[in-house]
Amino acid sequence: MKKLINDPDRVLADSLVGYAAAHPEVRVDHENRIVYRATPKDSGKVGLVSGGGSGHEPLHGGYVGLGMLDAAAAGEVFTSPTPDQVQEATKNVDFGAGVLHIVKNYTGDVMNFEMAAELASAETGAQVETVVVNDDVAVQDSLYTAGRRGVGTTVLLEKIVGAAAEEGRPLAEVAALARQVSESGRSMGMALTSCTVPAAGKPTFDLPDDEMEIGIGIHGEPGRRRVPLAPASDIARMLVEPVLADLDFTASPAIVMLNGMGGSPLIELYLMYGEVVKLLEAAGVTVARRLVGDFITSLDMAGCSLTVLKADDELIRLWDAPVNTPGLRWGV
Amino acid sequence: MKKLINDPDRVLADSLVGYAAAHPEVRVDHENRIVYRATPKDSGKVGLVSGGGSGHEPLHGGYVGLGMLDAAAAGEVFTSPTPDQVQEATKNVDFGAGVLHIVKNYTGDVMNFEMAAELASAETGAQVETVVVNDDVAVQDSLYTAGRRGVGTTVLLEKIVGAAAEEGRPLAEVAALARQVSESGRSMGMALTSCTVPAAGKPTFDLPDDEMEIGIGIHGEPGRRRVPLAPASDIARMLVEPVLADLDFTASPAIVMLNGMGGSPLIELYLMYGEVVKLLEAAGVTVARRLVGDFITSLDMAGCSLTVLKADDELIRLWDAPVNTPGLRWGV
Amino acid sequence: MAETTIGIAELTAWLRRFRELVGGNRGYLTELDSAIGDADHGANMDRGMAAVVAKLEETPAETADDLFKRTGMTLVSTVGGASGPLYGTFFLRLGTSLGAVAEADATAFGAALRAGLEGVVQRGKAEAGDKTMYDALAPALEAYDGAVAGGSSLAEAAHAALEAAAAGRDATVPLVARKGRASYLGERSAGHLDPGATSATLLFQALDDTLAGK
Amino acid sequence: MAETTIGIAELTAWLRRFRELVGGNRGYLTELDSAIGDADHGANMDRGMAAVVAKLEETPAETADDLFKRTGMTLVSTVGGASGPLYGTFFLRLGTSLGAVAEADATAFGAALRAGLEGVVQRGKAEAGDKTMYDALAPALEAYDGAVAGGSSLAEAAHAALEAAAAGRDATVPLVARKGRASYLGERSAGHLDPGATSATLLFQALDDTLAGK
Ligand SMILES: Nc1ncnc2c1ncn2[C@@H]1O[C@H](COP(=O)(O)OP(=O)(O)O)[C@@H](O)[C@H]1O
Ligand SMILES: Nc1ncnc2c1ncn2[C@@H]1O[C@H](COP(=O)(O)OP(=O)(O)O)[C@@H](O)[C@H]1O
Ligand SMILES: [Mg+2]
Ligand SMILES: [Mg+2]
Ligand SMILES: [Mg+2]
Ligand SMILES: [Mg+2]
Repeated sequence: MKKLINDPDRVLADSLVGYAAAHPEVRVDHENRIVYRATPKDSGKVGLVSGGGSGHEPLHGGYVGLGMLDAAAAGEVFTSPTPDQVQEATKNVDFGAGVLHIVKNYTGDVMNFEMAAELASAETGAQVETVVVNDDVAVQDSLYTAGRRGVGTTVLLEKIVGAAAEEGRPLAEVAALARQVSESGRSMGMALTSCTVPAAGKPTFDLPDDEMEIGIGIHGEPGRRRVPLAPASDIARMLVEPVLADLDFTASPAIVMLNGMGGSPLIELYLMYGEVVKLLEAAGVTVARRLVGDFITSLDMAGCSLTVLKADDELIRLWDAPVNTPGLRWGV
Repeated sequence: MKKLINDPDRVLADSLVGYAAAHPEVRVDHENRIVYRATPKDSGKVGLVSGGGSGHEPLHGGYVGLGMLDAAAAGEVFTSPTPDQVQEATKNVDFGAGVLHIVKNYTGDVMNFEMAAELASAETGAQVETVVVNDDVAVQDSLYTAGRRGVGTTVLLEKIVGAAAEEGRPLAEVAALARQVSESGRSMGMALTSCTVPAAGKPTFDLPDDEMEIGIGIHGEPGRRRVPLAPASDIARMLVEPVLADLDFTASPAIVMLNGMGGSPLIELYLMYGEVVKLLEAAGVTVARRLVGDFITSLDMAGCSLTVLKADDELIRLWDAPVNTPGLRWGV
Repeated sequence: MAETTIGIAELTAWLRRFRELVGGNRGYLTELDSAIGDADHGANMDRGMAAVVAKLEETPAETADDLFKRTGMTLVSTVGGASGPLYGTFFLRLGTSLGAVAEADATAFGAALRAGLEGVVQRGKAEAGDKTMYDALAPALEAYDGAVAGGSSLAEAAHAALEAAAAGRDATVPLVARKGRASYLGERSAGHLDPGATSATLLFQALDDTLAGK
Repeated sequence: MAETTIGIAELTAWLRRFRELVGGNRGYLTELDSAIGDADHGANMDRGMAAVVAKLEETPAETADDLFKRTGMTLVSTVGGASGPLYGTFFLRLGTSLGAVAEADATAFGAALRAGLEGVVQRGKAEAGDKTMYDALAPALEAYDGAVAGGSSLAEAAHAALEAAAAGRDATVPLVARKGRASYLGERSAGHLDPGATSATLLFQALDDTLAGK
């Protein structure tokens, strides 16, 4: 395992030290592993709390700041945070207007946030709403399973809902908007290589030099199928087609994210975006806004994911609103 | 070779297509492989032109925009652009106040920019000044060699000098500032893995699982020495010590960049930054501003580099000035 | 004659032994989780049980509810992931069910295990055949209850539980997961042991080790 | 009797043959550049010479200065890197030196090669032993001039040049680079062939192949 780390079991703690030093605009509670805005919003604003396993940077800590989250709880690598962490964060960003929990749909995340919400309500009477993001079309949805994974749409949701919360809208509206965004986004990912979980010490899966995984998530879990390595144009098709097959994106403007998994350089991500946008436009999708880069990663995995969000004028307006976080910044 | 590409010989062209689609705020001349601001500055501003081999994204195309470059010429992967490209860019951003060429110190880059400057002066009488960045302390400097490589300081220089040019300062001042910044920055890099040049099809060098290269540049050239894999805290020492040994950074505020080489994820870069900043502060360096992330990469290489710039109040002021480019954005 | 009670010392020893087994199988559990999950089950269980044992070292528990509630709360607050809330709830319910006693008979202990399993189901909604820890826990409790009903000692019942847990664990191999992270793999989840069913079997292994020779 | 001139057809054939050799050795040149450079010398030379030959296909050159100036300018504008300006300048100077002629005698051709080398030195400031293309080019011209002075034919002089170039190329192995990208490696650059000296040797290989049998 080749990583810039000290001790596999101290990766998160050490990384938060550097993160705090790198970004004076956030405050890190190292004991509870929570990232807060250095200057919290005044009362009256709905508090936005997210969090999840680490290894997806800049998600979630990188999205704390004006126009996005108020707090992010960082779990161990690929392990959702504990209820204690989420409860602590919830308590500290409850400015009297309630708190929205933004949760990616994984059994662990859902259960830990659920317990945190129960604890928070019981302890301080906090009003907590929850939105669960489940946008990964690689996973077949069904009543009898854990449902779809939450991936890229989470980033877009945190930006858009963050803007709405910043405007002072009430919890019910903010939560409803969050659900709208969650239902309007779809993602699909692929990997050229496995990631290596530090504590595991070796790649989660073996992938021959001439094969790739289609339909991976963000935890190094194997994908839906393994196929021969293919040119970017074919890979683009394998991402775009299932996304478009799942939801009609032609009737309204779309926000598109071509996301890197952590080990793929920008030159390749731009190249992939070029292939993806060609297919999207050919299919009648109007790309109104776009992001290309590493936004929700899977440690050092090489590969990428596509997220398409069905937007409307209001979502675009909220998208364009100022945001000032380590991971996304514009209009400020 | 596992990459998100179509054809190894078409990587640059294809990537520029995606880059143009991703960033409507820039304009790409695909024939000449030049990135311009979509909305050029009015006359009176010194034009800033940089460029170099591709594979270092976001450098240089990602730094075109308000407060940084006016144009960037993109060479083939790891191959400096041709004089024609640089001349074309120079011609188009000569707003009557002259043009500054920002060149990284490689034989190829220096010669091609030199020829471009000669051609531009001869053809249009353009006033061209050149700054050559040579900040890599891994390379022993000497009158009889090609001198030091230009690496990370280039990014900081393009930001700071870009702000000065944006203020409408005359060419001589802008060039003098550029030389000051160039002389005040030092860098040192390391690699955990080699990069793979697409046209070569395999890693430039082989590196066993338990070794790393210290003193690498940004072209997959082997480093100064190969040492056993070490914890981040030791790696930090191997980067910090030669930088501090080369220039005194204790008398003035410093701007620090902990840069990823393209294949190392953000969680590791933050961790490294934590280690680096500890050592810098222990050595009496006051870190006034900092950047952590992928800013000048080497394709898919895993590893990082450290750049420290001796600043002063004026450089800090220019650093803080608004910048709006795909690769760096604040204050706008 | 059948030994019918389990005391606070043995209950504590059970947890210590579980911690040892989890530590010794940390790499193995993570390897299982690599195949159909996210390669952290070993690290998660190890971190959690190490914290539990550290807590118990500070102040030994004198009653079952103190022992298991502290265990459960420690797991909930140090593990995260799916296994944190699930194992945490399991032990919390064990504590609630047993109450402030210093020892329990086979029936009370069986009822407590059942309460623990119900907690797991409440939190995780798993059913038989979903390829989760449920598939080891449920048959283990079934076997335990049967053994006790048939007049076995607690130690004998624990041994029966271990055998049933192991069989249930092994039976997860061909299953297609319907809960947890492995469910994202669909058909590709078949052919692998479930990590949680494997750690749950270690829990009964630990009980059997603790009571063996009694 | 010694053949004393080289005509435009042969000069063009020389470039075509150089293009073939560069194409055939593309991988090899890149491999050499991987060891002490940035793994692009093969791609650079191949891209450049392919463009040159394409240009010559469009409109064949009728004079030496047209031939070599177009070659030089095409290299300058398609190669980039260190080799673009260096080979580009080499050919530009060749054209200037030969002028608008359709053939050149051995002395004029030798003077043109010398002008080319001077251009390379002006641009790149390389000296003998710096471990660059200079270390193949300079001895090659030395040998060529010596052969011509000794009464050899142009073809014989070209062959002598090839042998000297190859020897100069091989002698770069132990050198510590002082110019170009390999100089960044310091002592680690020793023990490797210089890529540019290798491609420069191919240039004389191409000349020898073209004139062989004459
Ligand atoms: N809904 C559920 N009900 C019961 N057990 C579950 C459920 N979801 C997951 N598990 C168990 O949790 C185990 C995985 O635990 P762990 O790897 O620690 O958490 P995570 O999946 O969050 O990484 C699985 O092997 C499975 O046995
Ligand atoms: N200053 C110089 N003078 C002469 N030749 C040089 C000089 N610098 C480099 N070279 C030659 O150029 C070759 C490398 O060419 P190439 O790989 O195409 O360019 P780059 O180094 O820009 O990647 C070297 O092997 C060397 O022979
Ligand atoms: Mg996990
Ligand atoms: Mg090069
Ligand atoms: Mg897991
Ligand atoms: Mg080269």
